Amino acid sequence: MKSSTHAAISVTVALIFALTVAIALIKLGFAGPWVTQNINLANMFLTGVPVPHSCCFSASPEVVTSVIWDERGIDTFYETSVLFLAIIGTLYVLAGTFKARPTPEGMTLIVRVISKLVAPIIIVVSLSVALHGHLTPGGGFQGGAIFAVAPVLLLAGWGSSKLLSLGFERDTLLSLRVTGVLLIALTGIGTLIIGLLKGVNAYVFLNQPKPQAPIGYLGWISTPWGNIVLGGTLILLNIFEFLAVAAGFTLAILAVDSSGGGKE
Amino acid sequence: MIHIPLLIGSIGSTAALIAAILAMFEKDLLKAIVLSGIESIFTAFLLVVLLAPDLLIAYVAVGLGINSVILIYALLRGERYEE
Amino acid sequence: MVSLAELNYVLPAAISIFTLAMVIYTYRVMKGPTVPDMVLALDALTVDLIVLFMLITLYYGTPYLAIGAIPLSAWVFILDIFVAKYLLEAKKK
Amino acid sequence: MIDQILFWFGVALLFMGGVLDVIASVGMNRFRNFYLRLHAATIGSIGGGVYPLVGVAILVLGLDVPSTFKYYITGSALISALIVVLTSPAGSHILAKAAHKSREVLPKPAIVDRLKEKEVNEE
Repeated sequence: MKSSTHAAISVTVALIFALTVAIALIKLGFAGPWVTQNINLANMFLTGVPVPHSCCFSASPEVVTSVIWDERGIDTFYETSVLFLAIIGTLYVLAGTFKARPTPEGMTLIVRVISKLVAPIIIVVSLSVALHGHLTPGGGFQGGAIFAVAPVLLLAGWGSSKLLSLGFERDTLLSLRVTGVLLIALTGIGTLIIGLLKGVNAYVFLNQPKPQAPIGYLGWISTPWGNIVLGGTLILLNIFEFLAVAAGFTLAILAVDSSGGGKE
Repeated sequence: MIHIPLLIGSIGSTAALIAAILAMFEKDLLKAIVLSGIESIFTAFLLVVLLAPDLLIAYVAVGLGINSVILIYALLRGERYEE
Repeated sequence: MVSLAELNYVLPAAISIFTLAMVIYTYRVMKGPTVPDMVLALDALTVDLIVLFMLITLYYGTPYLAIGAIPLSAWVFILDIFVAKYLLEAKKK
Repeated sequence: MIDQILFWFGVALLFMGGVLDVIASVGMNRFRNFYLRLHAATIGSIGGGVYPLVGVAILVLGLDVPSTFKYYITGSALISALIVVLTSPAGSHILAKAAHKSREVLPKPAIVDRLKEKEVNEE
């Protein structure tokens, strides 16, 4: 790198730093008066989601999850399909079947034991993130992304033979992935089919009954101790997305490991 | 009154910018992978400051985890030092 | 019960201490002459940032930011292991 | 009363961790060698990470906020502290081993290097 480019980059970085500090100091960002001026669409969702009988009620206190899986359900479904096709392409290019590599020599006993200890904790955390996706931030994709830590840890510490012996086979993972995507589509179409049979209005990815379309999934279960919030389709979609994403990340890492790394 | 998280966020985002520029000019590719990981961590910090925990979890998994792991596997096949 | 007003005295001081540590770590992370130096400093930096996450959670008063700390700490361990794996396996070729 | 004790105990842990973290970050810059910086990294991750996380977990329990919020933050902080206390020493260990074995970092001012002698003898 020449010294002139060095100086130019330094000046640019310093300018951007000064600009960001200035923005932080004079509170021009979201902390200023702009915070109350959301766009109309955002206002509609933010005020409408927790209110029953409104245009976009979804029986869930979490606005983000209800927006991405209820009002923007088709978008999210196509994003899941894009990831699905990417994994299929990776498998097609890289690996026919997964090779069972022996335990890598360099890894010591300490790393192996720690990876074995941490993996169950990570799996429990990922399950909680995915199953509470309609109550707290998180959801299917986030839970699946946290779940992927456990196979990668076991892969690094113990080699792919351990993972294959634990049941992370290629066909099992692929069928889990296909099942996840298929069940998401079926859950989305479910209301449409019921609406066609009953002869009333219905939409794809319809979660709760709307004024125009009186069909919906179970929002909560009433028990003597209080309501258990299910969020209609949200909990189902989160579970299926969790299956699909967790299996997909594991498949990608296993395919890259069995074809790429290591000595030939 | 100073908005403290936004101020720290400006420091973190500048560090992310510096890490990205250094990764661009780095000849040692393993170092470049680690530098891109640093960039991901500071961007994740910026996401916390901007109150987006959903994006944070997905971004950390993809930008810091899967990206680095797959690039290191790719680097095991190839040459470590660029011309 | 301790009221939230007590937190206003504690949090700015704690946040500034950890930010100072973050800046000093960042210098070593960028400079680090070798790769293990950088990854080691990255480890410590990440732990520092996790504490900052928790403090910012308390500052904003919304608990939901706290969950982001767990995947961050787990994925950084994986970066450690894979850099070590690269160093160990690339030597043999 | 118990809330006051919990809150100020948590604050004490938090500030102790902060001081240890600054010490570790200065040490990370002052030490000359990778193998010396391992000491600073240990202080930075255990002293500067686990103590403040446990401190935050305890501090929140005494605060005047709804109990679901409290337990959410406490659980997240304790689990991340558990993961850090398990993984950080293992990461430093495998990194040091890889750096020594691959000759990436040489222990420069070393009088005697038994590990290298052992490796040479085995080969």
